[in-house]
Amino acid sequence: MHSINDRNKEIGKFIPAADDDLIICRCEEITKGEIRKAVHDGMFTVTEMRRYLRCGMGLCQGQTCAKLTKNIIARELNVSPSTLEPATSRSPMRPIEMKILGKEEVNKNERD
Amino acid sequence: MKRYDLIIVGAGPAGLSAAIEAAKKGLHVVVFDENLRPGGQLFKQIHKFFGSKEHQAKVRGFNIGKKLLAEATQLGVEVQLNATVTGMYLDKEVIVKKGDEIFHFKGDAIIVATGASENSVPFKGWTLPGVIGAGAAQTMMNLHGIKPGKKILMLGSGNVGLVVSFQLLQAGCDVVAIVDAAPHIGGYGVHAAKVARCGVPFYLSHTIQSVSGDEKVEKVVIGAVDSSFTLIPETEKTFTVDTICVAVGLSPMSQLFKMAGCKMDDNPKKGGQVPVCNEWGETSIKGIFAAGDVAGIEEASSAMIEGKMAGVCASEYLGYCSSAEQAKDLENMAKDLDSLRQGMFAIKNRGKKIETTMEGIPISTNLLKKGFLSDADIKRFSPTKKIAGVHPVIECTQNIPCNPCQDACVRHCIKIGKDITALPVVDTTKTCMGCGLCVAACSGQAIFLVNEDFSSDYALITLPYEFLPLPQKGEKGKATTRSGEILCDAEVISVKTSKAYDHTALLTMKVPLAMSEKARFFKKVKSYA
Amino acid sequence: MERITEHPILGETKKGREISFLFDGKPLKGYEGEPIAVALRAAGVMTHRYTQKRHEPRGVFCAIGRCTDCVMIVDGVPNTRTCITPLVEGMKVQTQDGVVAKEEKGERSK
Amino acid sequence: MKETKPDVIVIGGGIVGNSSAYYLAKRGLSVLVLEGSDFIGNGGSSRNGGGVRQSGRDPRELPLVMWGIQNIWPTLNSELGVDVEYYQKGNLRLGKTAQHLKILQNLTDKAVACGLDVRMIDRDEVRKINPYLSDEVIGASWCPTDGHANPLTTTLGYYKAARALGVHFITGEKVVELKKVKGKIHQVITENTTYTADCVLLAAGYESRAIAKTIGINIPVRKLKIECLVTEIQPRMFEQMLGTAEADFYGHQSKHGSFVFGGSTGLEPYETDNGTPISSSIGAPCICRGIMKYFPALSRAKIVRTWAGWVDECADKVAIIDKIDEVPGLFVSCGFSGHGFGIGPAAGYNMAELIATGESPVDLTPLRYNRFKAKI
Repeated sequence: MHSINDRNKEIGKFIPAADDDLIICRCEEITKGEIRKAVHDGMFTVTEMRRYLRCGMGLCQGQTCAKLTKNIIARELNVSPSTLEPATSRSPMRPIEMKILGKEEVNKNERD
Repeated sequence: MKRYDLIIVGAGPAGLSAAIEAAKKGLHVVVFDENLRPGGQLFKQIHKFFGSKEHQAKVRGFNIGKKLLAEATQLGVEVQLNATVTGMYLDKEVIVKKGDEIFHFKGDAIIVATGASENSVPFKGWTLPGVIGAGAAQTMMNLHGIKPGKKILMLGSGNVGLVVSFQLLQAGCDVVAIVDAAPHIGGYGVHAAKVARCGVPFYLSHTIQSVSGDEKVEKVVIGAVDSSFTLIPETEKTFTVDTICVAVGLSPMSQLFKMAGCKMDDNPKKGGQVPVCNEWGETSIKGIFAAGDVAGIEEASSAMIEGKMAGVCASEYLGYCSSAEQAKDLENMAKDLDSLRQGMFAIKNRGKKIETTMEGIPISTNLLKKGFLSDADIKRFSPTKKIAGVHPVIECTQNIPCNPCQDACVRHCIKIGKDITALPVVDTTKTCMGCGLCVAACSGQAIFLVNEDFSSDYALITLPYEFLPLPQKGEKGKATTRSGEILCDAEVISVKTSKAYDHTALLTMKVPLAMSEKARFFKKVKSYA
Repeated sequence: MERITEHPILGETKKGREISFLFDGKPLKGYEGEPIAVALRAAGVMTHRYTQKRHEPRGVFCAIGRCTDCVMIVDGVPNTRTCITPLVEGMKVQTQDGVVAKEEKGERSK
Repeated sequence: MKETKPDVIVIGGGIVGNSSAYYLAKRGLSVLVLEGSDFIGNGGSSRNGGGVRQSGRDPRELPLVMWGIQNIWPTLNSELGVDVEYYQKGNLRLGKTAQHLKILQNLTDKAVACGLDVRMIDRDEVRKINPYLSDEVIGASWCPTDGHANPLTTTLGYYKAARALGVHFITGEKVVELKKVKGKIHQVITENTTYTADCVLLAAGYESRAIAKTIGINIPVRKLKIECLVTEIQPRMFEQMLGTAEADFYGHQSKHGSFVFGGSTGLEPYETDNGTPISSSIGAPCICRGIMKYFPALSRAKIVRTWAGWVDECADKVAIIDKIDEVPGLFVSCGFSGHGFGIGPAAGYNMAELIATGESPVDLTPLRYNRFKAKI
């Protein structure tokens, strides 16, 4: 069992820090303090954090903050970042308009 | 649905090299790239590459890009630009967005060579306009011809930070400092030395405390950090800047593999999440390969070889070449790759404390802390024996895989030997004719021609010069030291340009004889409008 | 910011024809086909948008279409990545505030 | 594993497991939750359209969901100390053809018979409620007390609150077997260890079937893939939950401003996967086409994310919430068939009451596990 699987793992109380106001997820404007606090609410994984706070779920889908978030969670849990799973990747790789994604495919080369 | 033998995602060094190799074996290959221009980062890399001939050493990145693209096109590879692969699905299917349309394609094999993206580091004010990635600066300058800013502070002293700092200087920007929280410069010493001799100061064991300004960057405060990277009070320094460049490493852009269900590995040595691959780049899903930075952060030269390997393996997988042929190809490629993965900066040596060169010479700590060699270092690395007449002086003190200088000298004055990570040595039994090809060939700009017999009072120093406007013959300016400090008056004797030098001008200046071991750069005293 | 007219390694900067476009209603000049963000930077525009929650200014960050920080309203479409969208003659580019145009938001509140 | 024997072991850390655990703990029982995956809320709880609906449901589960909407949802934010983003602004089930209206009428009639405030509305009225609809829409069923919420913060909110009450959660703890001792449930065997309790609640979504099988109980559920997508933030447009007569798509605009839509291609049962629910290449494009037929104004909205998930589809598409007579001490709450989120909190509360007192506020008889009979 992973050390972080036991959700009763003792991590102490949330202690406010001077840089809690620092933006981590630039798209959704989620701060370091919010992430740290959420760890104390039980969000021990990147996946749960993303679902709980929406960090890394904005327009860029975590291109910039994924690693940063993971490191903050790991530090709060006092484990190595590699203990935590990396963020999941989902299509589309870049934002894509509904009318483009939904276009019925007409592949002219179908019979080539 | 249209089906190709091989779909390659990414037209950078790895992707194009893979395409060339596969097309040579007769595969029908398509390469998709989301950018308007092919070449990946190559087209932003304007410095000369390291390595040896097989690795395209001393060729500038963007020219390598042009060569690869021409070769791929000639072999019938379909390179589709402005074509974003938005997803990779089961059965090796991809969705590609081109303009206002999407297309579904399948490949019998897929090579993903999507490269890397820049890491960032949060600090107070990091979201202000004017804080940009170093890659962003490179894109603005070298692709779009615009200065990212006027006064710039670089955060990060790895090769990207160093190379981009030099490029910023070349573009006419002012780099006020290079800052790194680490106690040592992370990139090649020769890259640091190029920047240092232009007068850019290094602040190691420092980090950005805050960036501030009204709506945009106006000021940055840095401070010293202790060994646990905590700011030390009352060490603040303030700079007036309009731009902060962040160069704190790269992460593989491996999302497509994860989407397709490949087994992943989170590996800090490789820069982050990478697909689990065999040594030739094949992932846990048969027929899906990874090549280049997406499989682990290295550099463009190794990415090209990894691309070739994946191209050969895809060919064999699809029956376009025999396994014997594959084995032979891979053996040669592996040899080339191995020669690049040597030296002080090799992945296998990351995190190791290196105290001497492979020749047994204690390394320069000044270079690691300040970006330039001290006088004592110079004495240690080059023999004190006086050489008559014009001769090369080589200030290359770290074992990195690179040997163009050896090939450049037609008189065989410079020796490296078979192991290309060895330090070059000047063979005093051979006579230098002062052609300067070695000066232009050195990717690290670490070779100078010195003539201490020019006259009884003066010496001539020939140095690589890649700035505009070029000084004129007869122009009087100042010679500076390795750290960019003004040393003495200097007069330009000649400025040679030649196709063989590939945009590296050879500037020869006259300095007082006593300064011949110290004068390493020429500074204009007034600018010419 | 200044454009680089001649570069020691890359030579003369090649550009498309000069065209004009609208930035928040004001005419600006740029070169056809270059990213919108480049034309804006050349004209000294650093702020592309204000964020939804904190209303803080943002501009170009990655310059290669990944970070989505430089998004603006282009010809009426919000969240357009200006660092990779080529400039077209007569294009209407607006500073984004949250997900709407700042100029229009301003008008509404009047 | 050193573990004092809890009063109840809950298998499954989704909305049903977490809410059950929370209400059990509130009643003073000690609870251990075992989640098979590494993440809390990893199944359908995190992969759904966020509907908190009564309309369109089978009459057998209507009383339970109606009870939840009256008794739980309105105060859930303060109960859990998390914004569950609950909007009770109604549900529109849209129709474009006469055939659609017939389907809607039928559903409406059944719900009215159960006492639900739902009615058919015409072209004009539907546009008054939602002005963004395409001309093709000719009518809808309208239930003003329906709504939507954020499934992620709700599920994790129950987790947070339960944890604060002392519920012990262990993730990555896959249950492989249940065992009776002396005629009663006693052991929960995982890949790693054996836990013991005299009361076990099986709330493991589609995994429930395999687990129940180990103790000789057949729960007729199977997993079925659904796909969803999320758009970038859009200016605020409307607050209702949306669905269609043909179930082409469903979804809502979240508090955050993004739209969340789900839908199906019709080919899901025949698709392969690679061990995790993976988006197909045709899913999101299909959902987009569905949405644009009803909401042309969204055609320029950008999709930022797509995902897929498995729902636990029961043989008659209605949940099983019951005490298992053959295995004293074993309770089951699963088979929510893709509409378990809105009803989840009520299911949790009622199950907690059933376990703690032997009785539940809502009569769960229609949801018994032994209701499945051969057709002839």
